[in-house]
Amino acid sequence: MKTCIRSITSVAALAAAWAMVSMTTALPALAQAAAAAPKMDSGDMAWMLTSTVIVLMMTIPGLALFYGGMVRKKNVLATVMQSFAAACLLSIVWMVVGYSIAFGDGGALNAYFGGFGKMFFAGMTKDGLFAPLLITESLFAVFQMTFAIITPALIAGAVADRMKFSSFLVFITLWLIIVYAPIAHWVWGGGFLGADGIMDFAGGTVVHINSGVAGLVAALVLGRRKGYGTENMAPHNLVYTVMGAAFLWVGWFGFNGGSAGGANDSAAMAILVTQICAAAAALAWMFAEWMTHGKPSVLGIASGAIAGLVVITPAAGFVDPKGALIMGLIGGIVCFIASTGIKRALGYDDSLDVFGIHGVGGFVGAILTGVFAVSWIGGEGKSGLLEGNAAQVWIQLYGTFATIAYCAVATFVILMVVKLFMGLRVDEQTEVEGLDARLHGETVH
Amino acid sequence: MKTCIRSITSVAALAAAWAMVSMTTALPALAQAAAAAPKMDSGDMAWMLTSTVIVLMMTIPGLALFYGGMVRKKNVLATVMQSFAAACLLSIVWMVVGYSIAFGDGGALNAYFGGFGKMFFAGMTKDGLFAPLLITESLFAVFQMTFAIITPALIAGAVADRMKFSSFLVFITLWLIIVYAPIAHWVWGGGFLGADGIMDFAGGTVVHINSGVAGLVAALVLGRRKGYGTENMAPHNLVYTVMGAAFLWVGWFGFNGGSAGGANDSAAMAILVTQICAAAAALAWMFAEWMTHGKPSVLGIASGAIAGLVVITPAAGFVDPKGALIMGLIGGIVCFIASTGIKRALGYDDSLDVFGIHGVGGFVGAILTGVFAVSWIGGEGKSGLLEGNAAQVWIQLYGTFATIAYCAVATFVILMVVKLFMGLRVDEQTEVEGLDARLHGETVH
Amino acid sequence: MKTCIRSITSVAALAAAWAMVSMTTALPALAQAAAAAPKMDSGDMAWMLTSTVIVLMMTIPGLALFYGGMVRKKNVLATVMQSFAAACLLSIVWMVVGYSIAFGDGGALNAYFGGFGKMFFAGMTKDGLFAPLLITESLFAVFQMTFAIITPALIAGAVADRMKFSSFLVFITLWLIIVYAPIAHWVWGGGFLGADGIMDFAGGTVVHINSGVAGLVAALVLGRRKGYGTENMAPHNLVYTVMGAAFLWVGWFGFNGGSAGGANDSAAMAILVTQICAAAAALAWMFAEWMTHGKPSVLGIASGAIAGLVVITPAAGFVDPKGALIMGLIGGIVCFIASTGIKRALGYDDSLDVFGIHGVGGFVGAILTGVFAVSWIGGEGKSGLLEGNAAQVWIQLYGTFATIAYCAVATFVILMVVKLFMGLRVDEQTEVEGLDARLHGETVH
Amino acid sequence: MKLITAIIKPFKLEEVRSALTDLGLQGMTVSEVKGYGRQKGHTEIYRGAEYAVNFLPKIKIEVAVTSAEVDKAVSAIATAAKTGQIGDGKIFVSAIEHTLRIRTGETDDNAL
Amino acid sequence: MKLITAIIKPFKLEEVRSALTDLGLQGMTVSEVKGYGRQKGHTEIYRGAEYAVNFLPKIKIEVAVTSAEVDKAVSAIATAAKTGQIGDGKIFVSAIEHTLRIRTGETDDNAL
Amino acid sequence: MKLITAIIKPFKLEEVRSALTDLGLQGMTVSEVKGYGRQKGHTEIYRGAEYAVNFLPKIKIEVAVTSAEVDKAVSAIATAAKTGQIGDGKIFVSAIEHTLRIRTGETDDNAL
Ligand SMILES: Nc1ncnc2c1ncn2[C@@H]1O[C@H](COP(=O)(O)OP(=O)(O)O)[C@@H](O)[C@H]1O
Ligand SMILES: Nc1ncnc2c1ncn2[C@@H]1O[C@H](COP(=O)(O)OP(=O)(O)O)[C@@H](O)[C@H]1O
Ligand SMILES: Nc1ncnc2c1ncn2[C@@H]1O[C@H](COP(=O)(O)OP(=O)(O)O)[C@@H](O)[C@H]1O
Repeated sequence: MKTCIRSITSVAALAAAWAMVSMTTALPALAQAAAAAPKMDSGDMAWMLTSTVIVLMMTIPGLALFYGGMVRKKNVLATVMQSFAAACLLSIVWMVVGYSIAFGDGGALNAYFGGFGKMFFAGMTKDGLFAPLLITESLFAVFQMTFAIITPALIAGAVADRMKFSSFLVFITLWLIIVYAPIAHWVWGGGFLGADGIMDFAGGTVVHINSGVAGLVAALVLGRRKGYGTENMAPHNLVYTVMGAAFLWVGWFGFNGGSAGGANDSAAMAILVTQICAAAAALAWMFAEWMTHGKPSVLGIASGAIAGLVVITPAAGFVDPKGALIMGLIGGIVCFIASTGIKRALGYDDSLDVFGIHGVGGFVGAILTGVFAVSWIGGEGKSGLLEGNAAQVWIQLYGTFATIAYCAVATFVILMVVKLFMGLRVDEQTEVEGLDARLHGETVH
Repeated sequence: MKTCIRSITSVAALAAAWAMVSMTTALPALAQAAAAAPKMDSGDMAWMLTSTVIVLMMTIPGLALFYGGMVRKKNVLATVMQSFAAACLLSIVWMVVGYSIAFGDGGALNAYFGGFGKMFFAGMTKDGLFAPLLITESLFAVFQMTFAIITPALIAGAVADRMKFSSFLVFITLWLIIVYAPIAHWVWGGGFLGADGIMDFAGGTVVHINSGVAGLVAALVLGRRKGYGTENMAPHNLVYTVMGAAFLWVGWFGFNGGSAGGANDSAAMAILVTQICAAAAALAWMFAEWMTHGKPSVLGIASGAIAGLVVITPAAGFVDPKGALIMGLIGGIVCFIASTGIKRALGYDDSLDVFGIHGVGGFVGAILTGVFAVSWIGGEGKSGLLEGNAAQVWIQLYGTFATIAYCAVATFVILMVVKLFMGLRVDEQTEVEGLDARLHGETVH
Repeated sequence: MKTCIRSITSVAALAAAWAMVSMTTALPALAQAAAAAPKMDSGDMAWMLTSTVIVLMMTIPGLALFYGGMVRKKNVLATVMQSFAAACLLSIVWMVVGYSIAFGDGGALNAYFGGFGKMFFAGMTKDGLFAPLLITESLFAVFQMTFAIITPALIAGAVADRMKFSSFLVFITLWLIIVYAPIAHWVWGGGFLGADGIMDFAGGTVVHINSGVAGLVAALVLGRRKGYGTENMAPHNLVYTVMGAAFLWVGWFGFNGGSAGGANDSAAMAILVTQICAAAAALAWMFAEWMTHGKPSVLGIASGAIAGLVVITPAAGFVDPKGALIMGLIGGIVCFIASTGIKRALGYDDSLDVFGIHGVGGFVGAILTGVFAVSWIGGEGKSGLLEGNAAQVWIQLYGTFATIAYCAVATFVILMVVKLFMGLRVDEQTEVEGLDARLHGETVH
Repeated sequence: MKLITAIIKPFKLEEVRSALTDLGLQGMTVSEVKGYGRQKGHTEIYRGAEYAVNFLPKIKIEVAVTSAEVDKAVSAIATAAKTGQIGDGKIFVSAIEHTLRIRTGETDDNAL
Repeated sequence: MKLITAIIKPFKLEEVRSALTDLGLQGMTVSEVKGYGRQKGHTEIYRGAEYAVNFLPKIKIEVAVTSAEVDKAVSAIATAAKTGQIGDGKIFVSAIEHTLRIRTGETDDNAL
Repeated sequence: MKLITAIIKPFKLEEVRSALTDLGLQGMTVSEVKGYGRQKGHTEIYRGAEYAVNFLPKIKIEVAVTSAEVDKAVSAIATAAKTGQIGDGKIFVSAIEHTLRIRTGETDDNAL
C-alpha cells in the first residue's frame, strides 16, 4: 500500500494512478469524488468505451494497413494477418494472465510484478470501479487490453517478409507475458518505476521504447531479408500505408486521450497536444526529406506523423501546446535521421523501421517529457527541466534505460528459445515466392 | 400496457426494455432515475451517439469491404454498391414505416406488430426520452436504424455475383418491412417473444439468424453461380476483407455495447465479452483450418472473428468473460464446419457464407446464451442452464424456431413475388462479363 | 460585447453561440447551467472528444480516399498526399493564427475579424470552459481545428492531377488565414453575419460554399487538365471512393452532431436528420442518373450521399426529419445536374466536382434552411419560410452572397500571388507521366 | 518449330488449356491483353461523362510446338475457344528458328 | 501476312488506334509492358533507400496485316506515335505463316 | 535481325538485364505473364474450397538484336536466368524482317 501511495503522489498522472486504491491530494477533482463513495461517471464511461474502440482500430485495420502497404505485393496478406492474429491471440493471453501481471497485486514482489491473483479477471465484479477512476474495472481491463495488443503487434514490422507465422504467434505470446506485462506493472501498475516518479502518460516507455527495442533485437536475430540492398523492395501500395497512418492517428486520440482515464480536461488537452505534435513531426520529416533527397514523399510524411505521435505519447498529459510543437519538430527530424541515414550506415534490416520510429521516437519523447513538462498541465510537482526540475530528466533516463536493458535481454532470450524449438525464419523458397502463397495459401489477385 | 410490463419484468435486459414506458424493479439504477421524472443523461447520450456512428460504420465501409474483397474483381463495385445502397434506401424505409412496426404500439395486435402510429417518426419530440432509457427517442430511433440497415445488407453476401441490382433494392425494402421490423417487435418492441422471456441482448435472432436464414433461402431460390465448383472464384483482394472485418469488429462494440442503452457497467461488460468471444472464435477457426487444411488462412481468421461476434451478440449482456471464451471456441469451430464441409456436402451456393456464419453462428449463440447466462451479469432471474435454469434453453430454442420459420416462409414468398414481377437474376452475359461493367457501367482499372 | 450579445439572441444556434461569454434566454438548458458557475459536463466532453476524432477521420483517411479513388492511377499518391499534408500543415496554422482570427476578440473590428490575441492559443487554461458550452476551450479549439483542416483540403479536388504540391501548401496556408478564419468569425465567432441572424449550424456557408467557390475559382485559374474531354480519365479505383464516402458520412455525425456543442437532444436530432438527408440525396442522384443514363453508378450514389450531407450541414440543428427528407431529394437532384450537365455545358474542369457538390450543395442547403427551419427544433425564433418567416430566406441569401463574393475575390488574389512567385501548375511532362513519380518519387506498384 | 499465338476470350482459358494438355502439350505462356476488333466494347459513365471502353479483356496464349504438332494444336485451340459469337479471337502461327530450355541447356525440339 | 509489333508511349495509344482505324484495319491486340532503353527511368526513394525504376511503362500493340498493308500500317503507327523525344519506341515486323479466325474458321488473309 | 523471347523467373529479371547491358544491348521490353509447364503450381484454399493455381508468374523479355549478336545474347540470358531448378523457362528466337525506331525513323540494324 505504501508503495502505491508513494507512486501516486510522485507520479500524479492519471495514467500512473490507475492502479491505486485511494488517493488524497494530487488530483483535486477525483479526490472530491473519492470523499464520498465514488460513483461511476457516465461521461467518463462513454469516453473510455470510445477510446477502447478506437485504440483497437489502431491495430485492426490501422497497423495492418500501415505495414501491409509497405511490403512487396507477395507478402501483403501475411503482413495484415500478423496484426489481425495478434489482436485475436493477445486478447486471450491478456485475459488469462497478462492483466494480472500488469495490474494485479504482486505482494512482496509488487515492485516488479503483479502476481497471478487476477488471472482470468478473477475478482472482477460487474459494477466495481477501478478506483480512483470513475469507470468500471471491466472497462479498464478491456481498454488496457487494446494497449497489450498493439505493442507486440508493432514488432512485426521489424521482421516483415521473413518470419514464420507460427513462430511469430509463440513469440508474441511469450513477449506479452514476460516483457510487456511486467514493464506495464513497473510504470502503471504500482511498480518501482512509477514509484520513482517516471512520467509516462500513455506509454512512451511501456509501449514504444519497448516494441522498438524488441524490434531491433528481432531484426538482428533474424538477419536481413534475402536481396536486401540489391533487390527492389519498394512499398507496393502506399495508399494502404496512408490509410493505416490515418487510423493510427485518429485512434491515438483514444490512446493518449483515454489515458486520462475519463472525459476530463486532461483528456482534452492530451488530444490537442497530440494533434500538434503529430502534425509538427510530419512536417519536419517531410521538409527534411525534401531538402536532403529532393522530393517530399508520401511514406515520409506518414512516417513523420507516426513519429510525432510516438514522441508525444509519454508527454501528452504533462506538456502544453507550445512544448508539443517543439517536441514534434525535434522528434520528426531525429526519427528521420534514425530511419534513413543511421539505419543504412549500420546495415541492420529493420524492415519497416520499428526501431527508427518507435524505439528512437519513444526515447526522444521520454527525455523531452522531462524537459518540457509544465505544472499547469500535469499538476503540482509535474515539472520538467524548463521549469527548473532537472532531476526529472535523470528519472526519465533511468526509467528508459531500465526498460531498454530488460527488454533487450528478455527479447533476445525469448527469440533464442523459440528458434531452438521451432526456428524463426521461413525457408528461402518461401521468402522468394512470397509468404502469402506459401504460408497462407492465398494471394491478392 | 400489461403485455409491456410483463415483457419487461421477464426479459429485464435493457435491450428488451427499450420499448417500455415505465418499469418497477428489474433495473435498479434506472428505476432510481425513474422515481423522479427521468432526465436525459449526457454520458448515456454520448455513448449512444458514438454507438450509432460505429454501427453505421459496420455497413459502410465495413460490410462493403468485407464482401467486396471476397468476390472476383469484375464484381467488386457491384458488391460494395449493394451495401452502400442498402444504407441509403433502408434509412428512408425505416423512417417511413419500419420504426413504427418495430417500436410502435400495435394495440390489440401488439404481440406481433407495432402498428403504423409512428410512421415518419410521428409523435417524436425534440427532447422526449425513450423511457426507461435516459436518451432521447430521436437517438434511439437512429441507433436502431443502423441495425435495420445492416441486417438486410448482410443478405447480399448469399446472392453475390448474380442478383439484379434493381431486384435487390425491391427485395430488401419488402424484407425490412415484412420480416425484420415485425421480428424486432416480437423480441425488443413489446411483442410475444420478449414477453415469453427470450434473451437476445443485441440481435442474435433478430439480426443474425434472421439474415442468415434469409440468405440461405435466397441462395437456394437464385441457384448457383455459373461456373460454381469449376471456375476459380477466389477472392480477389483479401486486404479489403480484412479491413472490412476490422470495421465490423470495432463497430460491433457499438452494436453490443450500445444495446446496453447507455454508458453503464452493462455496456462495459458487453464489450469485454465481445472482444473475448471474437478473439476466441477467430483462433478456433484458424487452428481448425490449420489442422485440417494445412495452412491458416487470412480469410479463415477473419471469418472466425465475425463468427465469434455473431455468437456473442445475443449473450453480450448475460454472460461473463469465461462463458464468452467457451462460447467463442465452440462457435468458431461450428461455423468453420458449417461454412466449409457442410456447405460443400449440401452443394448450395451461399457465395459469402451468410448462412454458415450468421445463421449458424446466431443459432449457436442463442442456444448457448441459454446455457451460459449468469445472474451476476444479466441481473436477477437471468440465469442459464449452468446456473440450473434449464428452461431458458427451451425458451431460446422456441424463440429461434419461431424466427426461423417465419423468416424462411416470408423470405421465400417475397422472393417469389419479386421474381414474378421483375426477375431476380442477371442474364448470363452479365454474369460472365461481370456486374460492374454491365450493371453499373464502371470497372476497377 | 454588445455585438456579441446581439449575435447570440438573434442566432441562438449553439453553433453561433460558441464564441459568446454569457447569455440569457435563448438556450434554456445552458442558461440554467450558466446561472451558477457553469461546470464541465463529462458527457458533453465525451461526445465532443469523439466528434473531434471522427471529424479528423473525415479528412484522413476519408477525403484522401474519396479523392484518391477518382483520379487516374498515376496520380493517386499525390492526391492522398494533399489531404494528409493539409491535415498536418493546417493544424499548425490553426494553432499559430487561425484560431485567433476565427474565435478571438477583434475589438473594434470584431464584426469582421477576431484579431491576434489568441495566437498560439494564448490565454487558454487547462480547465477553462468555452462558455456557454460545458466543454473546455482546449477541446473546442481542437474540434474547430478539424473543421479548419477539411475545408481547405476539399479544394484539392478541383485542381487534382495538375497543381504543384509546393504551391498547394502555400495556397492553403494563405487561404486558411485570409478566407476561412475570417468567414468562420463572421458566422460563428461573433462577427456580422451571426449578428444578422444567419442560420448556419455546422458550416453550409463557412465550409461548403466557401470551399466550393474557391474550388471553382482555382479550377478556372489553373485551366483544364491536358487531355480533358478526349483522354480517358475514368476513376481508377472506386472502392477507395466508396470507402472515402463512408468515412465522410460517419464522420459527418461528428461534424453536425458535434456542432451542437455537447451530448444533448440537439446533437441527437442533428444526426437523425443528417442520416435522412444523406440517404435521400444519394437515392435521388442514383435514380436521376439511372433514368437519364440508363445505369445507377457507384460514383453517382456516393456523390449523392456527399451532396446530401452538404445540404443538411447548415440545417442540421433547425429542421425536422421530414424537412430533411425533402431537402435531400432536392439537393441530390440539383447537385446531380450541376455536376454533370451544367459542368459539361460550361466546360470548366473542376476535376472532382468540388463546386458541383460543395458549392452548389452548400448554397441549396443554406437557402432551404431558411425555408424548412422549424422552431420546435431550433428554438424560439428559429423559423423558416414554411412557418411564415420569409425574412429568413433573405438573410440566408444575403449571408451566402457575402461569403461567395469575399471568397471568390480573395481566392483569386491569393492564387495570382502564388502564381507570380512560384507558379501553380506542374510542367507538361509531369502531368503526362503522373504526379506520383515526378513530384513524390513513388508509385503504386 | 512454330509459335502459336492465340487471342481468346478470358473465360475460355481453362478449356483451351485442357485441350492442349490432352494433346500432350506441357507448356504454354499466358498474358492478359486487351483486344480491339469487330466486337464492340461497352460504355462507362462517370458523372455524366461517357467513356467508350473500346478495348476488351482478352487472353493471349503462346505455345511453342514442333512443326509436326502445329495443325493438331491449332485445331484443338480453335475448337476449345469457340463460342460462335463475335470476339472469339484469332490464332497466328509463325516460325521459331531456335529454342532453348534454360534449366538444362537442351535446344530446339527437345526444349519444348 | 505480317505481324507488326509496336512498342509505344502509353498516352499515344488512342492516336495510334485511330490512325490504324483510318486505314481500315479493324483489329489489334494491346498489352501493358515495361520498356528499357535509352530513355532513363526515375528514382524512387523510400525512407532513404533509393530504387532506380529502370523500366518505364510502355504499350505493346500487335497487329496482323496482309503483306500488302504492311508499309502503310507501319508508317501510320510511326507517325501517330512520334513525339520526337527519347523513348518513343520501336516497330518490329515479322512473318506470320498461318492465321485463323476462331469464330468462323476462316483462314489467312480472310481471317484478319 | 532476330527477336529473342525469353520466359524467365521473375526474380531473375535484374540479373538478366545486367547481363544484357554488359553485352552492350541497350533495349528490351518486359511483360508480366503466367506460365504453365512442368513446374507445378500451388493450391489456394478459401473456406475449405481448394483452387489449383496452375499458372505461375513469369517474366517475358523481348529483345531485338542483330543477327550477329544473337548467340551471345541467348547464352547471356541463359546463364543469368538459370537456377537449375524446374521452371527456369525458355528462350525462343525468331526472325524480324524489318525494324523502325519511331523517334528518328532509322530502320533495321540502326534502329535497335
Ligand atoms: N488484325 C489483328 N491483329 C491482332 N489482333 C487481332 C486482329 N484482329 C483481331 N484481333 C484480336 O482478336 C480479338 C477478336 O477479334 P474480333 O474482330 O473482335 O472478333 P472475331 O475474332 O470474332 O472476328 C480482338 O479483340 C483482338 O484482340
Ligand atoms: N532492342 C530492343 N528490343 C526490344 N525492345 C526494345 C529494344 N530497344 C528498345 N526497345 C523498347 O523501346 C522502348 C523505347 O526505346 P528507347 O531506347 O528508350 O528510346 P527510343 O525508342 O527513342 O530509341 C524501350 O522502352 C523498349 O520497350
Ligand atoms: N511449349 C511452350 N510454349 C510456350 N511457353 C512455354 C512452353 N513450355 C514452357 N513454357 C514456359 O516456360 C515456363 C517454364 O517451363 P517449365 O516446363 O515449367 O520448366 P522448365 O523450363 O524448367 O522446363 C513455363 O511456365 C511457361 O511459361
